[in-house]
Amino acid sequence: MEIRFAGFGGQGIIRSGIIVGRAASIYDNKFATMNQSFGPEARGGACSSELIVSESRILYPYVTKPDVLIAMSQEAYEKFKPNLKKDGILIIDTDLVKLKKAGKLFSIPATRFAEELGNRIIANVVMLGFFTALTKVVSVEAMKKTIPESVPSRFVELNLKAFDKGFNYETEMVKSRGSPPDVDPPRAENF
Amino acid sequence: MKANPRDVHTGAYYIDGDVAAAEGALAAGCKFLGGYPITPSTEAAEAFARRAPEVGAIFIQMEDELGSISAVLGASWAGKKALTITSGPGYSLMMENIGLGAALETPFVIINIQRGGPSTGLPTRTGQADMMQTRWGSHGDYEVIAISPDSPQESFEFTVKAFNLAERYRVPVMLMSDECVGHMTEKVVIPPASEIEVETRRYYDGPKDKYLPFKPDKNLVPPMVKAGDGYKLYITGLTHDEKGYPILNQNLNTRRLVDKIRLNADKIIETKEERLDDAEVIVVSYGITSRVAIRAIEQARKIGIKVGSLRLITVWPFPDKKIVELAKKVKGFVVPEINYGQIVFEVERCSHGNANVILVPHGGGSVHNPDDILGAIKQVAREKKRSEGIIEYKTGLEHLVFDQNKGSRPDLSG
Amino acid sequence: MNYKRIPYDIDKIKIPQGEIHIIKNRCKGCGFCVEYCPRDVLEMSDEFNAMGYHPPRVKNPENCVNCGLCEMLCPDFAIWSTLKPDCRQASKKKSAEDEKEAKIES
Amino acid sequence: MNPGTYNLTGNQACAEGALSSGCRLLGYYPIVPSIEVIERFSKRCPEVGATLIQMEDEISALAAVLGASWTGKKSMTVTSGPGLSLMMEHVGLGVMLETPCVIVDIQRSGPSEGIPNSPGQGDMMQARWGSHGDYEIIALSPNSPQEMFDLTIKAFNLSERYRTPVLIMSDECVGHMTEKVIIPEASKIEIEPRKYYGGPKNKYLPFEWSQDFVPPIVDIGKGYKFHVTGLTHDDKGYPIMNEVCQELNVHRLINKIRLNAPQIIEIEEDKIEDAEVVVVSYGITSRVALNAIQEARKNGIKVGSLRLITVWPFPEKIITKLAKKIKAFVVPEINYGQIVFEVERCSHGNTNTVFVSHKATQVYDSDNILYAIEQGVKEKEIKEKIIEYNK
Amino acid sequence: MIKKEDHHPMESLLRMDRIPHIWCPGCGIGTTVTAFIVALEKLKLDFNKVCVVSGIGCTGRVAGYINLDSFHTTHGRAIPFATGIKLGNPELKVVVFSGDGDLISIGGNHFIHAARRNIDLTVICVNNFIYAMTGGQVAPTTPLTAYTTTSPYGNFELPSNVPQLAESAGAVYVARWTALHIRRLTNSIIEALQKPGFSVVEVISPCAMYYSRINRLGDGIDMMKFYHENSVIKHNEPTENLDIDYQKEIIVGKFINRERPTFTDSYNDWLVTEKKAQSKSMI
Repeated sequence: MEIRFAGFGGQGIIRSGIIVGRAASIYDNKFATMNQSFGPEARGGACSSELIVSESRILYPYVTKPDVLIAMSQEAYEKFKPNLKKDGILIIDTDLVKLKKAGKLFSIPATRFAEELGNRIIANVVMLGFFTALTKVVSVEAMKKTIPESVPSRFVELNLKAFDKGFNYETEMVKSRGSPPDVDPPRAENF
Repeated sequence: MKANPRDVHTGAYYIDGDVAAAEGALAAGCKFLGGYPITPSTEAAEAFARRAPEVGAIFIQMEDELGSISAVLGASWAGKKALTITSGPGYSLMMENIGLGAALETPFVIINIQRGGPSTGLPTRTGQADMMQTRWGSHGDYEVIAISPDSPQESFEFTVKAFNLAERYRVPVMLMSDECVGHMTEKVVIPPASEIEVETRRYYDGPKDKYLPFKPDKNLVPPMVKAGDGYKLYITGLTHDEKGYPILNQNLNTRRLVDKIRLNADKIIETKEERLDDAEVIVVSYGITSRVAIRAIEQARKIGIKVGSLRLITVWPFPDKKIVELAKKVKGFVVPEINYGQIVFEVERCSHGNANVILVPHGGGSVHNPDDILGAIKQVAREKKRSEGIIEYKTGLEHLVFDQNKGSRPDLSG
Repeated sequence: MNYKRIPYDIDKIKIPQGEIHIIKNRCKGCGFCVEYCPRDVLEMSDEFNAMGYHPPRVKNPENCVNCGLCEMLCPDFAIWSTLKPDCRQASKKKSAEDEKEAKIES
Repeated sequence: MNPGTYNLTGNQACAEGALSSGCRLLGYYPIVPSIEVIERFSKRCPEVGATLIQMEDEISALAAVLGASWTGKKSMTVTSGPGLSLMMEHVGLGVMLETPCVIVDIQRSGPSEGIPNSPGQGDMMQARWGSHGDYEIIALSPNSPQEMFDLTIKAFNLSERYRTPVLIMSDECVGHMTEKVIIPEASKIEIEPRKYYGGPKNKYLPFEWSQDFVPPIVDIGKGYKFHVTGLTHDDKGYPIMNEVCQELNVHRLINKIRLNAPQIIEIEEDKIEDAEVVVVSYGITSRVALNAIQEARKNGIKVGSLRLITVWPFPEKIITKLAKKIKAFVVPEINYGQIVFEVERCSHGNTNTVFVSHKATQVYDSDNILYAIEQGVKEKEIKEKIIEYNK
Repeated sequence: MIKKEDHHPMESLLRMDRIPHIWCPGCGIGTTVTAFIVALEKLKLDFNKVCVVSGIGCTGRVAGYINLDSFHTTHGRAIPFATGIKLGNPELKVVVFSGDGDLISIGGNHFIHAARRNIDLTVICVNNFIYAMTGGQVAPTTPLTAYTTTSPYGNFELPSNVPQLAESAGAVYVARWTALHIRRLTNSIIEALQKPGFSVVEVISPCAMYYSRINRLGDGIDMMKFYHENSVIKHNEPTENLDIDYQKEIIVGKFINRERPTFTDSYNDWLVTEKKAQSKSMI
């Protein structure tokens, strides 16, 4: 399973990769290799983290055709969308990515939710909640164990809240639709 | 001797190669880090700085890389296991004092998280282009040891190994990691201290007035003392005799600096061999490239090419004999490197015209596409005649070069 | 001091009127311009720009006197002010007059 | 300097060569045994209007030289081993910015401080590999004061032609040796002009792709408003940090030298036609070797000499070709094995490679080389590694 | 500077194909660049004769954004590179734009010696108390007790006082402002550019990403507010009083303005006299 988190520096993109990777490798006992690519800028530059989760040892450390793309900026969406696997899952931040054509994808206003919760810096954790619920690459339990270890202690509660926010958003979405989120087959070129 | 439990954070972690290397250093009993911030090695220094008070280690951020390596030399003579961490540009600045370290036979470890070069190059992306510099970068004749890890787990283990080799041979040891391994985050299992073998410094124990700082034992390595133990040491970077006094004769000591490593090479060298028994083609690789190469090797085996892997864990001293032997048996060597040819020259040298040598070059910035390595394996397997000199495999990026040659501007967006 | 001196030529002075220009997509939302505008012309908006930041918005356009502080403080070259077209005519005329006067004096 | 015949040390001849080729800035930091170059240069400064600056260390000396070169002045620095080690970072910068300049290394014994006043050839591999990252460089090795003069001029010419730093790998012996030096008339000295850009100002690309891989250059202050950086850059000089740009950049920097190697390489062959043994040498060693070769010829051994005037790029093809015809290469060097590895590599197992290591602090006793030649001829089978004979 | 509605007035002196720049939101380097550009415009210099040299680091990237002949060199070596340029062509106005770590730490030796020689350079030192490009390590200017990633338990090393260092090494013009004192900063840069000799302008700049975050000082705007409330202008203050304590008062102003012969002047004097004395004795 190849996952790419992409956006701007400062959005917690790399941290997201580490959290999911840690959950998968330490608590779910799989192999997980996380790699990052970023420009020199601390914030605002294009930034992406690449996570590979597998049952066996990972040899090639980079993502080539991701199964899941999480795009938290327009630039990231445009740059990495063409590489998404044909039936891959695309998750975007509703406010930050504008799609020219509609298509099958999952969208969550993560940054807006984070701002509502009090700090835009936790937008990535909202996204992770949504991601966990949607893809089930990692278990909820593993994520809930990992998050407190991965953030400063004074922010643990806020981060868990953010995770739930994202997680619940997805489950509500399912409820409203009445079926699990279906991944629509090869229409990737449409958007 | 075993590691001190206080220094070892036993457990399973999800950390990157840089942090794993810092943990390895601490586990090996390193008590001094002189560093200077440089991407992509900084995470290691940060991790060390956080842990330093806990294990009674010292972290000092010096004013530049020249300062940090000088401080490391000093700390080593004060009896501490010492370390510095850097990347290409900093490594270049350290060249003068690497020579001093070799001349003074000072044990210390340099972790070089290689990035794309030359000059400032690609700070946040990978490269393997400092390999020859490690061997030849300082002026004058000397030999060092270099080992190259391919994963965060190995960053931990090999850092311990590096310290052990440094202490055993009284020589600077380089851990030649790279940005990809350094920033790659994976599970790292740190064993209990009782399972980590740590070499202690071999101190001189004879009468004080008889001590000669550069009088070797049968392994050509002199025992050491530390400053402040009453030996009234005099050591100098000038060419010196056994007492450490400057003399005008190179043969006594300088020759030994080289032989100390060359003659002990068999004991130092470590390689990892896979499927060499029936191999017609051998992929010679090191560091992250060796990991990527496995994928190509598996694919090649699937299509019936008998290919094996020789992974250089110790890059310097170079396993001359191994290559000489293998060259007689195989059709060719495939050498993928994230540079335009460095270790491949060594492979060519040692193959003595008995096998073809094909280089899979890569300018840097990312690791090889396994397909390129596979392509090179196929090319060697097909090759009928022995060619003179290194064959350069044409990678996918060639078309860009032709684009520019035609005058049209290629797409540089990557 | 509890009184202000009123300039004797107050009736001749026309307070310049400025116009703010913002390149929203260059803005990184640091808020320097909003905080330090001496005449409270700007405020942060709710919208996101292409980089995911909230750019400023002109709140009180009539207050701007074209002092240029926002332009000087902006680290991203995203905001600047110009004189309003009608003021520009006046100031041009005035500077021409000044020049004439200066010539006569010298 | 007035044309004529002079008695000069190698170092003085080097300074004269630099001035003759139009070098107008020397940035340095004093180090034995290179001082005489600076002394000579400083004396002649007022006369020719050149600038000399003693910087605070070798790092800044080369940095200043690179800066000065971009103002259109031919510039150089002079140093020895320890200083060259300090310069390594800026050698990389010089290569990356494609800045023409000359670095003179008067080699002494190493490693570290070594023996300051004795000759060495221990920096040869460092010249090629000493800076981090991938690059190629040009290095010349003179063997007499006259050549110090000639090769300094050649070095400036090569550096201008290929827009790269060029190293002169001399040594203490040649540097301090006093001999007759003939300085020809100015009109007889070939000077390579800087390849200036002539197109419209706004179209200038400092790292433009051109047929010979060498982009034209401009001076600072002429209104081109160009930017250059040590980061991986595109043809405009702007940093673009991805593997595509890196590939293009490194590919060009390397092939600029590799593909032009046949034009750059200069060697001197002597009695090669019938030779069974060839002595491969460079710098001062090549002079000493001639003695041994003469002796050996007298003893009836067919021995020839291949002298590397250009050490880097290495004349691979010439060695490979020769290796098929002869019994052994004999490589004397004042170190414990550097260029001999290259000879071994290029001979592809077709011949033996005999290394004559450095016996003492002074230059060779030619007897040692003679002994190696004699033993080399006797060897029946091809050995799997470099052979070392020591008398 | 011609102001138009559709173009930012500084665009002619910026490399617009590289904007937006890499600096984080709330960083003061962009503001300092603005001050520098306005100073250039006001001075009406021949822009072809001005060149910018910078080292490595966040501030090191300035060279890449200013549309003049510009050089991005190695870490710490901007001053010697600039020295070479100045000596190679004394007509040029050479400006070194670099950060505190670049100039005072790795380039400290060059800083001292260029000031001693009085090379005609204008040095603009953007001081943000931290190594930001590499992720927030302790810098030679980090105030006591401040946190950084390599002083995770608070900094205990005494920091450098840049104006005092510059004065004692021999600089002829030394000023310090914060990135908020934008007009005064511009005036100081103008004076520094006009002053023959080694002139230093230190700019205290917020680092919103690393310094303020690890020390929990809020965003860039919060640091600007802090400067607003805690900076005191004291012209000609003795430079030994200019130490900066953690979150205490910052003294700003123009401190040194004196005359010393520049390197180039002395060199030319020497050249003339020497040439006369020596012209006949040359062999």
